[in-house]
Amino acid sequence: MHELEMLSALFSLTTLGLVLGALLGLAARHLKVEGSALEAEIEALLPGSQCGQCGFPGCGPAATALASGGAPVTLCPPGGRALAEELADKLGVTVDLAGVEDKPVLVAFVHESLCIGCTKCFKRCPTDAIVGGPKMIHAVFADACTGCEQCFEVCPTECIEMRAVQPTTQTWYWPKPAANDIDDGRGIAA
Amino acid sequence: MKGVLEPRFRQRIGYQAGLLGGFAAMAAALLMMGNLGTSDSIAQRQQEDLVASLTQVIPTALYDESLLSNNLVITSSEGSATTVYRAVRNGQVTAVAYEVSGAGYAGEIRLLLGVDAGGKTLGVRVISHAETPGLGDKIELAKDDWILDFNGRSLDNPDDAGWHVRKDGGIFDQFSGATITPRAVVAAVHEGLRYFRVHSGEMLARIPDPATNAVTGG
Amino acid sequence: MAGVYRRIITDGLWSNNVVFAQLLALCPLLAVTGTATNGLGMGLATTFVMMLSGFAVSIFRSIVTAEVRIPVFVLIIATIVTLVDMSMNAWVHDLHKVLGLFIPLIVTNCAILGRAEAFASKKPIALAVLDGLMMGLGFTLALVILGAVREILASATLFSNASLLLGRHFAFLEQQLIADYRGFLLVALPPGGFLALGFLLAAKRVLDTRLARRAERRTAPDAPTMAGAG
Amino acid sequence: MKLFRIRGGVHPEDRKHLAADQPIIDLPLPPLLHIPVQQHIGAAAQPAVQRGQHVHMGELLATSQGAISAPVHAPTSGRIMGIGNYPAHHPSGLSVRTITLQPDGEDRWSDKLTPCDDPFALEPAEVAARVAAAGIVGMGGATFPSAVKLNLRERYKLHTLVINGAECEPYLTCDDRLMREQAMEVIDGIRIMAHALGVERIIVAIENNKPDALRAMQHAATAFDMLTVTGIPTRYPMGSEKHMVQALTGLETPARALTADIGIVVHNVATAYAVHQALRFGWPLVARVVTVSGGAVARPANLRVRIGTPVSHLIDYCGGTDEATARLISGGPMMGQPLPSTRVPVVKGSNGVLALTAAEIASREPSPCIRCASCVSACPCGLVPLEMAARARAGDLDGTVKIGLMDCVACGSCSYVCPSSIPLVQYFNYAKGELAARQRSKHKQMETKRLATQRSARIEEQKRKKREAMAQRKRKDATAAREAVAEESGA
Amino acid sequence: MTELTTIAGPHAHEHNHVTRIMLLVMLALAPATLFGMVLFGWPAVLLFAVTVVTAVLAEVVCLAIAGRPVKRTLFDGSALLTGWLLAMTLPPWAPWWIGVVGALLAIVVAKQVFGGIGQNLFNPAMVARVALLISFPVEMTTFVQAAGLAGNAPGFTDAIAITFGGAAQPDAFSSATVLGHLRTELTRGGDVAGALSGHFDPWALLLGNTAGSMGETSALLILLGGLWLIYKRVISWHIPLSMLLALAALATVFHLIDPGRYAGPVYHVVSGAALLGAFFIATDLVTSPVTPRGQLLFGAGCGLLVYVIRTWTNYPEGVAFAVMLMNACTPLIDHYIKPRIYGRTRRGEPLSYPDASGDDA
Amino acid sequence: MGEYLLLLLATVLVNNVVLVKFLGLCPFMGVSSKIDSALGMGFATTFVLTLAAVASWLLERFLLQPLELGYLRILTFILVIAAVVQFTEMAVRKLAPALYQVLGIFLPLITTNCAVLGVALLNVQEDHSFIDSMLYGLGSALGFTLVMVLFAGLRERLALASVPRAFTGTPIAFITAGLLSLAFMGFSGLA
Ligand SMILES: Cc1cc2nc3c(=O)[nH]c(=O)nc-3n(C[C@H](O)[C@H](O)[C@H](O)COP(=O)(O)O)c2cc1C
Ligand SMILES: Cc1cc2nc3c(=O)[nH]c(=O)nc-3n(C[C@H](O)[C@H](O)[C@H](O)COP(=O)(O)O)c2cc1C
Ligand SMILES: Cc1cc2nc3c(=O)[nH]c(=O)nc-3n(C[C@H](O)[C@H](O)[C@H](O)COP(=O)(O)O)c2cc1C
Ligand SMILES: Cc1cc2nc3c(=O)[nH]c(=O)nc-3n(C[C@H](O)[C@H](O)[C@H](O)CO)c2cc1C
Ligand code: SF4
Ligand code: SF4
Ligand code: SF4
Ligand code: SF4
Ligand code: FES
Repeated sequence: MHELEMLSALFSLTTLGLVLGALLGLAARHLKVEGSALEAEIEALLPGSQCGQCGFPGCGPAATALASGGAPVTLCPPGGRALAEELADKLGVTVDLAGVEDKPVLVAFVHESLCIGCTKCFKRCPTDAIVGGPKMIHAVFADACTGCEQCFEVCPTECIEMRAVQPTTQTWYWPKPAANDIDDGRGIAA
Repeated sequence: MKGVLEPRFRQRIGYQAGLLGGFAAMAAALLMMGNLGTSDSIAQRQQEDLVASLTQVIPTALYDESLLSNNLVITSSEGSATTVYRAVRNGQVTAVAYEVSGAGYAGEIRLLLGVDAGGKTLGVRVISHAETPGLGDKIELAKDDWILDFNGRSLDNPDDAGWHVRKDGGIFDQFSGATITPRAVVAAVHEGLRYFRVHSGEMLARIPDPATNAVTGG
Repeated sequence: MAGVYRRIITDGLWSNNVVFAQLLALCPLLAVTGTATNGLGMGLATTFVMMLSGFAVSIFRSIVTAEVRIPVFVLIIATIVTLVDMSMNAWVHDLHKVLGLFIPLIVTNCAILGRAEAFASKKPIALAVLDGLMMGLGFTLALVILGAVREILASATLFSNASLLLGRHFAFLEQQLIADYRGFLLVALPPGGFLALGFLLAAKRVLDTRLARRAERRTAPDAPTMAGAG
Repeated sequence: MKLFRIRGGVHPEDRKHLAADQPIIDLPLPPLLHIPVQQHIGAAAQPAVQRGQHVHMGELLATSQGAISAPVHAPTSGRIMGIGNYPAHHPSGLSVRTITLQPDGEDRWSDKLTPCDDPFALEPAEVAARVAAAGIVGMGGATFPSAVKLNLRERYKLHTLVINGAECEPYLTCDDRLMREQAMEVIDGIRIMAHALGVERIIVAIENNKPDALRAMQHAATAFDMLTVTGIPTRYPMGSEKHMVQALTGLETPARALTADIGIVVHNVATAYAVHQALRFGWPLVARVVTVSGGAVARPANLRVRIGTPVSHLIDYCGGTDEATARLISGGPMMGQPLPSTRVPVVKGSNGVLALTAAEIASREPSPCIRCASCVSACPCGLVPLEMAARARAGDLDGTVKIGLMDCVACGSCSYVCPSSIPLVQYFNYAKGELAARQRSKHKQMETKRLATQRSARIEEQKRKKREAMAQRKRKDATAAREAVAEESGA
Repeated sequence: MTELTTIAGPHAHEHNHVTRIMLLVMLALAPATLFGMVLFGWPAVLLFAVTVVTAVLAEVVCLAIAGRPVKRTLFDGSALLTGWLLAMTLPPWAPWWIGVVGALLAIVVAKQVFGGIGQNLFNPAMVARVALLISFPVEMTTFVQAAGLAGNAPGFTDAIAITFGGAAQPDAFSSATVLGHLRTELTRGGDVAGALSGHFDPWALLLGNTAGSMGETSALLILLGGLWLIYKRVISWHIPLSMLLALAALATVFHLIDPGRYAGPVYHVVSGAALLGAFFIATDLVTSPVTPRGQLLFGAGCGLLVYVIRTWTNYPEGVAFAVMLMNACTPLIDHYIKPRIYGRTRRGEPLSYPDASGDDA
Repeated sequence: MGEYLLLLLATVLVNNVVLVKFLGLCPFMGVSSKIDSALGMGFATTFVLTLAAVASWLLERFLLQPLELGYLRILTFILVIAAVVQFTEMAVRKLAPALYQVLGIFLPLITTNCAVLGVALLNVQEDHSFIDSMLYGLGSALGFTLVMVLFAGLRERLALASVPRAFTGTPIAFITAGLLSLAFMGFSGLA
């Protein structure tokens, strides 16, 4: 009696295990998902200017780090708040974006009187935003400048200034209303 | 999880199956041993529990054999079966205990009713109920001794008119704000006593029944 | 290395607490916290299972493949729980009577599988066991606090029936706080469980920010650049 | 005429009585005119005059740039004092490129004007070209270059011209006065536009609270069969073109489309008047009628004002404002914009200057939304303003778009009725602006990404070339060496 | 001047504000309330006062803790109204602490932790009522016969004893509500006709001569107040109408099926809190849908649930539960039922262009 | 027929798995911040739960009871459930990657969604017939989906509300769940 019961227990559970294991193995083979598309998707979201402000050697490595959870979604200063939101959405994480203020957009500006035409900035600019040739005064094409400050750092005469982009009547828009309609109760002990 | 690092053989279906099968076998073996080691004492503990609740409605003085050794199963005409536990002293059935139930405010109230051979209530205890705490749960002995009011009652004490809560003209107290619960309990006990009157013949006649005698316990 | 242990301990008990931080194991949490005593019993049983499962999962971690990972871990946990259930039923029967209903529930306590997946399947045995212990104790803490709060509000008692669980010597734990309290039934019922937990979590948040602010204030004078890091 | 029901809308107190009985007066010239080069939607015009140059009235000051743009003309004769930045007629208080003109007081028309005796003999395209050259933009507030709309017949099958005489904003009476005083001219302009558009039907719609204008226009239109002048219910924002078209025809303009998609073009009465002047006399748009009103204005009036006249000049003419002025507004109280100062010039789109008292504004501190749904029933566009605002407030801008932000015409009905005084429209303006800014920065990001890949490709290419050159040199060296060896061995 | 530029339009506003809305609702409630106080005498007045005062105090304290502008927010009157409506739904002779605990539940748990006015998801007064009913069923189901008009109402001192002293209510007064009575009788196996004979007089219910809470007794005054609110456009007609219609329709159908077990539509509409619920509670702006179609659905849901709960569950009266359940559905209703956007189909696609040639014809 | 409907109604409304039985709370709190993900999770759970209820009934009836292997019940049930879940996970991942992203880590956690095992065990405890078991599973899952979706709607509104900081996020979510559960108490006694 006991032996029979024991054997049947052993047998039935083992069979169950074997069958289910086989099924799962089969399923795994036939329902396999190819490689991580996530990384590529994330890289597509990043600005792609390879500026390195995030502390990674460029957007590719930054994307790898993001995909593996090794970097916060708020890592990329040029991308600002909008990018952080997009990344958070993509990665399914929630972040407190209150701290991620969009910093004012800066672009490089060359003081022509000081530029000696050394072409150092020209060579460094990752987006070819600086135009000019050797021994010629250089100028920045503001629409292409990402404000990465690389030219600013290399300029031997410090003739490059990072200037905030000024709004025009075309780009100005109404500020968000002050939240005094609903005080968020932030005064509470927390 | 590890993808490329996994050795080839691991991706075989046989390996998966074997793994799960192996673990299943191991688990089964472990549990079997566990079961082997514990089943007897578990069964014993469960009987002890049963006896403990039976002794609440049947005084120890009334029996000298195990309360579990003289069970009787009465099957009603509708097919529902009632297990009657019987107290036997000197070969005589001195008291019986069985389950009765009533419809309370929030579902069934199950009670264990002990009756002596003369049809007098020895005790009533609640087995399970879902009445409102603080309102209907005064039928538990732990909350209130209202349930002790049934001790010593019988079908003649009081008479049929008396077997109601006060509000309905009977002699039993209701709880303030909750009449449905006591009404249900009173009705259930009353019904239980009538059941005893109907079946007292079977219950009190001691027919040795080896099958139910199989288990013995303290 | 000591740092690792310290980290596991603080994580388990507070900063990565199963309930307060990970929001797992909610079902047993709400289901058994009618009284502090029940919470304590459930917590201890769960802790025991968590340690054992951490141990077992860690042992087998290298041979399990992704496809059957979850079934295997679940199998391990279920075996342990069933064994615990059987032994308690056989040898500490009174305790089992109090907790009996809840023990099979341990199997599906997501925290156990969660820890098996997230920690034990990647870490050596000693760490896995310690983690199980600490996570379990953290869970117990949450259970007891919630149980106590609900019990006090609902019936003004504390640790009622503790002697059933822990033995007669612990009868002193049983307290009747207000003599003839009318009882606030809501707290004992399901809605009250949710509400009480909500308020507890809010209280924890207030506490945490207070602590952080105090820590910040303490470090601020000597390391002004670090301000805000706390 | 059978009218159709439109959804939502509000009935603000119209307060038109303040200025409605004031005939249009020509405002004397100010000492200086400031004429911004951008007074319309689209690309800014390019200055075509030099500092110090003398110009005649109607002479071109700045030429239009590209397809959607409008030129700017000298509002009077005088000398160009300079071209530089000057505070804009804009709530931001920012400055824009502005041509400053010192009138010489002679008001002499340029002799290069090209009046036309019979505009109906012109090709439709020629009419549109003249309207474009006259710098006419929509005077109903949108300031969209009118010639572009007159050219729509090329792309759409048009059947109806609707003339918007609703003037549904409270206080404003400039269109009302224009219709009452110059109905014949307006009707002429309307017919010229209809000719340019090639439509067979014209409807002039005037809100019922302007019975005199309605009568005058009906009288002027009797001679023309295709022209119907009809009164429409007084309800804000009846003047919104899509809603007006729906009220008149029952046709609903699809989202993100133009009324032209359903065969209808809408123009404002003042635009029609400007077209009349441009075609019949060759006069470009250099002046317009502006209502100066509001509880804080001493003598409300309707003034014909040269473009570029400082707002302060208008107000002074009307006796100035008293100290109760709580807000200075360009346009009507519902959709108008606050002005940063009275220094800013009147532009082509200014139809009113209002100085309102606090009591008229009736604004209170905002309080939380109580979900009273007043805004929902007021919205003529079928939106749920409370939710859009809540999402904008919580930073969920994509969410606002999903529930219809881009379908909001910013009419302000919702804010008007909100019992919690929530600045709903400002939330929408903010959200729209922020989204546009994001779009711009995304665009820029794409651009820089392209540039960056281009550059790395270039550098890669250079490197490859260098490597190849090196390899070639090496190979050459090697062959040379081998040959040398071979030669040696062979020797 | 710079400050001016930060304010976007419109620069005109309707003269309507939150305080005015709340005041109008209170005005509409006032006749029924005063009548209820006359009916039930001083204990009712005391309980009303205790509840309302606690609600307002709780609001003040919460606002202060949360660091919100106390004065401005308090004067919107919503806390007062919440306390008022809660008091209207309590047994008039309930002890003082029922009012206190209820007001605290309403203001603290159901309203302020969500962020105060406008932010709560559930109707605060109904949350409090349901929580009280579940926690203190005895106190919450002990009603008295309306007695004030009969002249044997307790005097002021007796009232103090009843409300504050925990004095037992004289049995002579205690009585079941019509709904409670029917429920008890049905549980005992009686039938509707028997249970209601002598207990159900629609006119008495309309005029208020019955046991119940203040909000249940003067159906006529409640109805008039509600109609006045609709006339003043504080509430729209959608919710009250669809709620009462749904309730009446269901009652009719089941009454026709089995008159012995199911009471008729008149009974359901005039007894209990159906009218108060339809006009004053389900219509709470904050917790009901914002579109007319959504409101119709919401009201119908309330009516349906009131009937289901009254008929088949443990509770003889279901308005509070029904309103809370529908409150829970409100976000979903608002999510799926939106007005049609101008120029778009209901599903949000732009309208398809009408065939231009068709217009020519 | 009527009694089946009643059973279904009772499991959905009266003995709601989440609000009354306290089962499946982790996914209830975890995946309920968006209506769409709540719906997805609800459907996934409905599928798994019903399947598991049926499978476990078959196991109980044809394996455990005949062989008197009651002590293997938890083990076999959980094994079957785990396999069903794993299978669902792989299928969803392959066939509906978007849904997979939304459900994230919660799909594997359906295994430990206590509701699944809980319902299977309750079926045994209550001695349900095959149809009853299936209906019980289905009803529980529908009840789960219902409250998930309601709750998700409430939370979407909470996300826009100005909740005091101490309560934002989970604390207010629990309080909301409490009030929802309070409302559901109105159904007690029904069926
Ligand atoms: C939340 C709640 C719980 C209740 N629980 C019970 C209960 O457990 N037992 C009971 O008999 N009545 C219960 N009742 C029913 C009422 O108290 C009911 O009015 C009373 O039982 C009817 O009896 P009466 O004749 O004393 O009025 C409950 C009522 C409510 C509202
Ligand atoms: C949650 C809560 C529940 C309470 N329940 C009761 C109660 O059931 N009965 C009661 O008399 N007082 C209750 N109170 C009020 C206090 O216990 C109060 O001190 C007491 O009623 C004093 O009144 P007494 O002098 O009439 O006893 C409650 C208070 C709270 C906060
Ligand atoms: C809310 C709203 C209200 C408007 N009110 C008027 C109005 O009262 N009168 C008017 O001429 N245009 C009004 N417009 C502008 C018209 O929609 C439309 O742009 C104009 O009538 C077109 O004519 P135009 O190009 O000649 O200016 C309004 C627009 C909006 C969005
Ligand atoms: C028509 C109307 C009905 C109301 N009904 C209630 C109600 O039933 N319960 C309540 O607590 N507050 C009610 N209020 C007040 C207010 O809306 C409520 O306190 C808010 O829910 C608080 O955020 C009502 C207000 C109005 C205008
Ligand atoms: S900061 Fe942003 S743009 Fe720059 S490299 Fe890093 S990810 Fe790329
Ligand atoms: S900051 Fe300098 S280097 Fe960077 S993008 Fe601009 S111009 Fe190029
Ligand atoms: S401003 Fe926009 S949302 Fe408000 S009423 Fe007008 S169209 Fe609707
Ligand atoms: S009108 Fe104002 S208070 Fe009313 S729902 Fe709209 S935003 Fe909210
Ligand atoms: S413990 Fe039940 S789902 Fe997590």
